[in-house]
Amino acid sequence: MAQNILQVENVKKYFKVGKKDLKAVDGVSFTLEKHKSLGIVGESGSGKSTLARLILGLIPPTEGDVYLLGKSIFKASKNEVKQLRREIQMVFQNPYLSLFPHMTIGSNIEEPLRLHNIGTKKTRKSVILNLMEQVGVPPQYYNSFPHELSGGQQQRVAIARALALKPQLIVFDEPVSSLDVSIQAQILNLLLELKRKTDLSYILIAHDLAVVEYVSDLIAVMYLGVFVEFASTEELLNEPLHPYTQTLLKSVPVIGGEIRDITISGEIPSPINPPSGCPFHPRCPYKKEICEMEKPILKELKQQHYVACHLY
Amino acid sequence: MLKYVVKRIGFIIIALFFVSLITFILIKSAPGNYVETERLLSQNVTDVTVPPEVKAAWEKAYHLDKPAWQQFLIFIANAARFEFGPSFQYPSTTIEKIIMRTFPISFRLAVMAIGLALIIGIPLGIIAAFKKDTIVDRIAILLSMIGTSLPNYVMAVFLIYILALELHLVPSIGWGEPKHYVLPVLSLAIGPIGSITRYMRASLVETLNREYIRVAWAKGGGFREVVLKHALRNSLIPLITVVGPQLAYLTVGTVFVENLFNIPGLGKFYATAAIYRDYPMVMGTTVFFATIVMLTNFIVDIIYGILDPRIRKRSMMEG
Amino acid sequence: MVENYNDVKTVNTFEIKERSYFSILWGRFKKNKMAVISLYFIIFLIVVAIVGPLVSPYHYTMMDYTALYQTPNAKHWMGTDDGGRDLATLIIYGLRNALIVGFGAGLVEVFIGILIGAIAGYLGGQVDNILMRFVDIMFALPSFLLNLVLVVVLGRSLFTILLAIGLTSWAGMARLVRGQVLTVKQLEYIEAAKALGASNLTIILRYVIPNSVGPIAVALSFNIPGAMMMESGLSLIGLGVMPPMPSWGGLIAQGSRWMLSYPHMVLFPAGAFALTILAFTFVGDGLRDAFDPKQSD
Amino acid sequence: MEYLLEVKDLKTHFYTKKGVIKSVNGISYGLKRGQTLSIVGESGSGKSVSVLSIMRLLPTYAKVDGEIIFEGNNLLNYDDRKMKKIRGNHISMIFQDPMSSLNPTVKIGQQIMEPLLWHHKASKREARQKAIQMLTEVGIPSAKERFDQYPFEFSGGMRQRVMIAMALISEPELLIADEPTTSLDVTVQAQILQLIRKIQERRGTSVILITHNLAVATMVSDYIVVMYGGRIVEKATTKEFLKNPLHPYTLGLLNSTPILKSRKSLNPIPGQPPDLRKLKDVGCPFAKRCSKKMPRCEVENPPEIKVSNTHNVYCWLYV
Repeated sequence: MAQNILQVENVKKYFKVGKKDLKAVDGVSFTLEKHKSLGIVGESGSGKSTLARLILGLIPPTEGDVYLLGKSIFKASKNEVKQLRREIQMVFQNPYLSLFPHMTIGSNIEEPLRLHNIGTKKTRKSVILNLMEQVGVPPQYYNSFPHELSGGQQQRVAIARALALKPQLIVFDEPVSSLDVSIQAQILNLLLELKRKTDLSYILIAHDLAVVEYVSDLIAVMYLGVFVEFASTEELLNEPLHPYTQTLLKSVPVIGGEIRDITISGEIPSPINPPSGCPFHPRCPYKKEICEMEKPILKELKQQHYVACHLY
Repeated sequence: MLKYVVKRIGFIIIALFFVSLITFILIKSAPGNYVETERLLSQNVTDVTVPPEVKAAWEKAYHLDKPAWQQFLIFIANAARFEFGPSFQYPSTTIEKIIMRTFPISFRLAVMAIGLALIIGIPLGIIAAFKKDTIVDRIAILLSMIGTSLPNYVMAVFLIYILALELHLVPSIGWGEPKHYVLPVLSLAIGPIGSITRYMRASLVETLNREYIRVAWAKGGGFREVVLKHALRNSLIPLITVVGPQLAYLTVGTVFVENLFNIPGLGKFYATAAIYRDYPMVMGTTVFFATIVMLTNFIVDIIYGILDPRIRKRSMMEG
Repeated sequence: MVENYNDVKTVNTFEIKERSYFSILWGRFKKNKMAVISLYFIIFLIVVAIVGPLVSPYHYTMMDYTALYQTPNAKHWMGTDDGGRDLATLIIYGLRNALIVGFGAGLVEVFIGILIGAIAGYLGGQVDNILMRFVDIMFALPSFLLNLVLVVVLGRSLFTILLAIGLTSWAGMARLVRGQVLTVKQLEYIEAAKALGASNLTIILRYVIPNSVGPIAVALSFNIPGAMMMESGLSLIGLGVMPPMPSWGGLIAQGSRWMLSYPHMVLFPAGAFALTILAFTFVGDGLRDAFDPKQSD
Repeated sequence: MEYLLEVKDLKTHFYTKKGVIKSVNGISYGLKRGQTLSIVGESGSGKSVSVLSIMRLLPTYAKVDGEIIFEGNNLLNYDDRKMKKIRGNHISMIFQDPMSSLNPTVKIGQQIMEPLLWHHKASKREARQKAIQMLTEVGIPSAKERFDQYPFEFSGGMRQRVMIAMALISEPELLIADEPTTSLDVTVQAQILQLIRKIQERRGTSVILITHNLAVATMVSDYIVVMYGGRIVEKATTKEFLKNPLHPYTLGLLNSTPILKSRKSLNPIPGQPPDLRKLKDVGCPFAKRCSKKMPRCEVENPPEIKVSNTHNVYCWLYV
């Protein structure tokens, strides 16, 4: 069996909002093998960005644990965490906000190397220029500041910064949603190329199913803090089992397609007042009595195809 | 909403308690806190020896014969009933009577200044917002910057010089007739005019750039519908959060102007009390001013909450 | 990979000049001409305050009953007052005192404000709650009230006045710093820094502070004239530094009594005061522009 | 069929301190009654500005040239008063962000009624009835109760429904939708697109849809206009567009859009979108990023090639 790079065990994250709990992530478990790419799709409010931060260990979980290369991120000592940080990196949705505004592009990419005391000032410079070439940022931008670059270029810089430590896993949180279509395609191809050339694994979080499909081996569909379906990309797209996944597939606009009748109504409920039982039941066309009472668990229905639904 | 009101009133009471305590401790630790010297000093008589029985009577009148903590409790209990007792300077009357006599003068000055500031500041801000980036706008910004940054007593000096001495439009000194209000009110108003103009301009420029304003134009609204009904409404509601504190600060800020123009308001008495170490008067007035300031801010916040549906409805849902 | 270098900006040589963050800020600040002039004016004032007393032929205690109420002339550039003292000398000493109080109180204020604000913002929770309620009380009170009481208690030396002003006006700064810490804490680039493996201390030193200097500097540049106004205000009502040590507020109060016959006695100190305060305000304005991330170059 | 709207050589230039920005630089197209036309382009292509020019909802430093023939009249000759009667009455518009398109302090119902009250001098009662009817038609349950609620009590999808109700209440001939679903989730996007189409079929309203999403455009419209750098690069009926896309930019866009379950690899356009400030007046705006660029592309404006009566492409490749 291939080695697991990441193991997520029943993580939950509740935020306090007044006196109520906002259940951003409400019990997610999965494992990711080395050199695989996982796409997590979900609408706004599904908790996918919180999950990313949990995987990175940026926020403590309310419950559960995350193991990176077999080591718990949350139980590790300070030194171990610092070592683990070299193995996992993150690229954020808004590149402009995630780059250090008071540092040049060169310094931004250099920062991880500085923080981990890798190389000397001189050797680092060639590493930085190499990284810039790898992600397609012209070397002329070395001394520019983030605000002087276009959105696409900024995102390339953010990717270069994430690559600097040669991590084994990168989490991309909506890396292309703020970019134009033509630039988006450039970044997606960059991701594919990185995967082909290195032994990088990654998790891509996005709301656009087509984007996720393009770069992922596996897809998880997230709804109100839980995975409702999890399978290989082909399996999930060709045989979606969960009613929500089915709707999602029908809703994605297709060039030259028809507007299809959407069988579900309404919008994703607030995670502060989540519905009882199955989180999807208020919008589900196949709702049964049990759906209101009991929360379905994620079951392996077919090989490597997991669904959380009372229909099965 | 009710829960919020109760919470705020609770905060005000606690805050006032602390203000009283801090003031009390400070004043107790002030040098030379002896009733006879202080009282004589404050009446400008120093070379008299006070017989022991008179001294004892004085100490009794100011509760100085009791331990400090008792004095504080007595002060608090009396202050809650708006009773501050006699002052050192004016033993024959009470502090609350002085406040009742002099505060209305200061308050009237402050209210007139704020009123004037609103009348001038709002239209000026609107004009500046509409003429954004033109010379009119720049002049308005510059003037409001000067207005907000200079203290009212410097303003007063320039106004006296120009309006009274050079142009002979109004008298520079005197008190009692309406014309004597002109210079003090103007000097007090210039700061608030500056901040209101600035606020209105910034707020309106921001509001006019909002998407819902574009929607209102797209619906076929004209100046009256879009600017007066939609934009101005949303800029004026938060304006009271600017005006409220201004009014509160101005009631205290009259101190300087009252001194300069020799106006018998509470500020003038407050300053004199401080110079002559009239401790009961300083104590009482400080707590009174603090109460006024906090109440003003409280009322402003309540009005704001009532005017803005988001706050009104949300707090109703929670409370 | 497909990449086209045609639209790379005007930079053609690979080694472009190293640019620091500071040079960019200065470049933006320079665009505001009033601010630049004001900055030079403030530097000029500081020089005058230091050198003036050394070169002036007069002293602020020197009375000359042969030269009362003189209007500006060759011997007395700004005339004399009711005691025959040289007005220019008085104003220079007033300037010195105002600057000492302004910068001194500003320093006290920044120190307390940063300390309390940073602790509240960084620790959060109950500590934050208690500290902020305290700040709320300080903020709700006009600082003038406590100031006046403090001056009565502490005495009327330059140092105690400076201290009193500093002690009573830090609430706004504390709020600002707390807000900054809170915003910066949840900014994406701070998350990014955490993800890169930066320690808490590194995060504060390398990312939080450089990006918080702006608002603090802006606030300070408005608070220094604020402290000056407070000092003068106290003098104006007779609670400032003990005479005969001059203060602008005292000079204005004294001069205003003779205004009808000798307006120069009040116009010079008031004018000097107004110009000084405006200079600080304009510098603050320039700083705000310089630190505004929306400004483009 | 006759044209409801004909845009001829429309030019919208912004005169800013840093130079002239030619956001729209000579575009022409026609929209037939009852049809939907999509304008597709990336950020900075001028697609939004082009429709704001029709509505004349642009800042004063924008200069609009050309002809906008709406029902036989050139709107560019209209003064403000006449234009006001067009907006929200004959041409309505909905915008990208439903969260900020509604005035937060005004009740939903009031905002929906406004076009009727402003244009038709309808009575409040009639307007109210119509508004509730519209709310029901756009799929808002218990419309009567919702009428008196404020925008913050509505979700994103519901607000866009409110916007549609507001735009259609005065039964306009033309609805302009500027990225109406961009900020919505996919499932909600599908619902809103469905709603727009249903209403259009029922009422026969013509629609201009501005979108960056080529797939959305091909799904809902009869006619597609592709813009780049302020100009049209290709326009065609959706059928012809899908069958025979010609312009290198159109092809690049098609090759950049991931298609679900297609397993095709993306072939993105290299480089970055153009800086409108630096774009020259002559030459094809796309030349810099074009893989089939010829020397003349940089120095001569591309000619209009008529592929058919309803398919035009602006490119030297097809001469």
